[in-house]
Amino acid sequence: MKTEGKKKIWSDYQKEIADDHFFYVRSCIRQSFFPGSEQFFLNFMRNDLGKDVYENPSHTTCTGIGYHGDIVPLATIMTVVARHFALMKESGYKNIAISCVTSFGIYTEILETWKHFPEELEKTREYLFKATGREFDIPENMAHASDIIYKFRNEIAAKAKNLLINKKTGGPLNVVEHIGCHYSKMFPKYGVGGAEFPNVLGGMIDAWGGNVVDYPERRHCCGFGFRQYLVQANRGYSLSNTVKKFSSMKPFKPDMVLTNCPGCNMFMDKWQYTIKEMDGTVFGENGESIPILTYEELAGLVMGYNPWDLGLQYHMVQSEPLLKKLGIEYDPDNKYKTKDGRQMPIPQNLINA
Amino acid sequence: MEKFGFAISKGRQIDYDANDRSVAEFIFEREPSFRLCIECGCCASTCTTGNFTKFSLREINILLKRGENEQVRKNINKCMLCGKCILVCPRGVNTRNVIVLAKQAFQKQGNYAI
Amino acid sequence: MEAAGQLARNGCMVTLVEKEPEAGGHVKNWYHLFPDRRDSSEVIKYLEKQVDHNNITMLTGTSVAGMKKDNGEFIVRTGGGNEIKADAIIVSTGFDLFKSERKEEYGYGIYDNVITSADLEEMFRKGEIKRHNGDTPAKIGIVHCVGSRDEKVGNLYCSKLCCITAVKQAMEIKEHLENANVFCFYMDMRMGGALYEELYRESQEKYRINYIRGKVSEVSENINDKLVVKVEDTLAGRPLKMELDMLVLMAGMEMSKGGEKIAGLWGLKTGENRFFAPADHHFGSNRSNVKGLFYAGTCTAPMNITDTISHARAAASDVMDYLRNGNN
Amino acid sequence: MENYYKLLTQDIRFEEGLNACMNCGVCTAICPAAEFYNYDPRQIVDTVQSGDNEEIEKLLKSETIWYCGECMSCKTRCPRNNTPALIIMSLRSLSQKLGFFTESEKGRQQFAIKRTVGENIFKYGYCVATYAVNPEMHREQGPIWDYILDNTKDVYERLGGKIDELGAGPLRKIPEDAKEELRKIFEVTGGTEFFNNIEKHSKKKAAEMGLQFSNEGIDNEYFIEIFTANNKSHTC
Repeated sequence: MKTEGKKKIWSDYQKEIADDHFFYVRSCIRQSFFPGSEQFFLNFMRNDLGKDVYENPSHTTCTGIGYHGDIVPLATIMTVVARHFALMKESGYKNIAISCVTSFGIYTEILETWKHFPEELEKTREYLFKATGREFDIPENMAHASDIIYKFRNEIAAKAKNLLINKKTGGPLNVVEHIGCHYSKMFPKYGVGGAEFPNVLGGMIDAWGGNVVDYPERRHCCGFGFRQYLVQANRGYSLSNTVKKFSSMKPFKPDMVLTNCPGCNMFMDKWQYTIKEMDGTVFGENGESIPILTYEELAGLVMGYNPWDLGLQYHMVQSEPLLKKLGIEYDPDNKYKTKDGRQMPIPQNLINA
Repeated sequence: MEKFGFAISKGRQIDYDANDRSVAEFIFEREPSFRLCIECGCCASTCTTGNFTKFSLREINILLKRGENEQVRKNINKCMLCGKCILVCPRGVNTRNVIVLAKQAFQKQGNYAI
Repeated sequence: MEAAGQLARNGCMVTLVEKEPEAGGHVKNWYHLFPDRRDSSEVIKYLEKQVDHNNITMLTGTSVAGMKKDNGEFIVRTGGGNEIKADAIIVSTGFDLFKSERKEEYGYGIYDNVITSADLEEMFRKGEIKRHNGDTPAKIGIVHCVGSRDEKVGNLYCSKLCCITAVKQAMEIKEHLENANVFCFYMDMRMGGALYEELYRESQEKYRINYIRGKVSEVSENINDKLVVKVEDTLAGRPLKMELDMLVLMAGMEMSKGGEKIAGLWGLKTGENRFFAPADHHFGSNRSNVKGLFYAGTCTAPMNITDTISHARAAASDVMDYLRNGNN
Repeated sequence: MENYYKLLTQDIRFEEGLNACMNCGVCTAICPAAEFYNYDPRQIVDTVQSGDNEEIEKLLKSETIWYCGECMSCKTRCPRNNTPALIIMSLRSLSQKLGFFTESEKGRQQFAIKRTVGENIFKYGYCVATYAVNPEMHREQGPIWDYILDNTKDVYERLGGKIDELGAGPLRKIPEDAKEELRKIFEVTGGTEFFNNIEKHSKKKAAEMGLQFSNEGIDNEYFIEIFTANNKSHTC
């Protein structure tokens, strides 16, 4: 494989990412299941880099899961997103930072729709004004939160306490990156590196010393499929696609999977439990499952944050095997402690525990 | 498997490398004209069986070549061997013989067409 | 070259400006030609004979820059600053091969064993078809329509030659590697030339080439260093996956960069397909929007050698009619 | 009989999604649904493109339009710049508007999505949130979700969460006035009407199927039936 070919593609898809003053919109799934990730992002941006990132408490879901579950009409979601743009305008921000890949996809689809059908933009303005009395501007710069971490990946590398190196062997860790379909498959130009060889996560892995694994089903969906997961009767679709993906990456012996999208992170984490329960299959080495980390969690580890403050203990697949490879010293007793140090119950039947 | 209310499914992708193409090879050897099919569908459109059931001779041809034998085995007996398909084939494929040979191949495998 | 020969033999003084060190275009990079598998050097020899005439001045390694028309006379400035005066001009800037890297999902320039039709010709010429690691490939795929019939890369048109090139190359592969399995992935088999359909039939009958109707969606590499292609076998109505040792991309034809430059500098009209737009598609395919300036060959649309030579002769005929009778 | 093709063209996603298909199959080749359902997006696009009203009506009442997972992978590759998934989305919208969705097992599931994700939006201001979903309906998520729910306050507090509190922070309580604005947006843009239409047709279907139906919540026979029913005709 020739990396020069990939570099050429990456140079064709250089998106502009703002440097400061972000209006941050959260993700339903990320804040529910990986709240430590969103908090890392905010802490890192504000405290480590001294950037201004503002969260307006009045922002809501973008209704994206409802839209892709086909119960929320396009006009409705456009107006909900327009409301976020209005909050942004009212708070004096022009750059939006989005925590969720489904949302990010929605935002890109809406901006492109308004470009192709300007009358839809006018209709949305009317709807929003009628419903809320608010007015909005289109953001000057739109980034997924991972784009911003990508932008500052070298700053993180400079401050790294732990590089993605196997402390025992001295070799780089094998990292599978999973981008999430809605990041750039619809509009390659909105993604760092485009749609076929996206570099948003690969660039981080590279900068932090790891080895990016390219495997046949790299571009395949995690299996979410919205209604195919939301309704129990359909979950065979979701699960089967995850099996396909993991079976394809297994021979490459990945040490971990790095995700862009909170939904993908959830499914790739949880489905490993389900598959193990169903037929005993595991996809890691030594009978272990593969830890699935968000980019914030990985950045946090690289910067030497306490893994338990990042929330790694609340995944189904526990990350101790990865922490050991990285040579990260962690305190097992601190794992299930409250903020003020009280011992919590120990969850049972987690994977790799 | 159904503990969760759903199961892992096998998938319907044709896994070309995993498939067994011995039936097709058996036919190729004995009826070389089978190679000449261009999948135009003339045979299927004139086929009496195809007009009344879901049987498609064109599809049978392709499935044999891909080694998707199970699907062929389950459908091939719908053919009444009338031979009308031979008359319309623009490439002169002896389509009737393809069916006859496929049945023979299944028989040889001890895996009769049903 | 053909047009130059025709004009010279009819008494015209011809200056042939070629930016490459040798004239002959892409033909010289090809090994064997379809449909009769003639050695391409024979065509080159023929063309060289056409331009071997006292009335022809060959300026190879020379590019053209500006052009102006003064009192019915063209003055063409070369890249070196010289001026060439002419009563009529034939533009025959040819085509460029589509850069296959642009179809990112096929991984040309990334996966070592993804090559183009031009790379394969090079292998034929060397008499050796090898994978990147030196192994002999046993399973080879050929992808039709790479850079043609594809809005993603801005080319809506069919390049006309790739289907027949695929058939020809598939057969040649089998001649080199008797035991290889060859698969052509096509959308439509466009066999619209003399003896093309016959060659297609022969490839099935004698060479046992496999044809799968579906556009390849993506290519990747697995742990065993094999390429994995995903395609829908549209005639079975099911997705299909296959491992291959080598994949050959049938690169299409595009308006040449040189042609684009001249179009801009000289104010020549181009079509939606970016090739030069002829004055009339039915009876003026050699005429341009400039009086006295004519087109020959693939600078107006993809065409094969036979059609290119005919088109060149037609251009010569139009030039004669223009010079003698003032018709344009 | 209405002209369904014409109705489809009123959806801008349809306008955007369908140019002209040449049946190359590039979409089906990488479609996650085409592999695990009896599904071929190419054939659906071809049927719609034909404009055959009867065939389109069949589609609107079919199982097949409900198989797509809306991953949008088809958009990246189509050489004619079509987006089969957008065509599917417009078919699904129309099927619901016309009440055809209850004709198929998979279509009926829209009611379940409305009663879960749809209700969550109004109730909590989130599509999903750990506490908004009953983990009993998601046993495949494993024991960690139960654990998080059992220890909600402690878990979120350590990770900076603002569970059930107003003000910025993960899983914060969304203020009432913001949720009220959401409801108004749904009202003004046809979202509420769309919800009500799903309810209306589902209620009718429940009666037809002889299943108990309630106007709220998920604790009724009809919900449980459509949430779990699988007649096994969807895969091969």
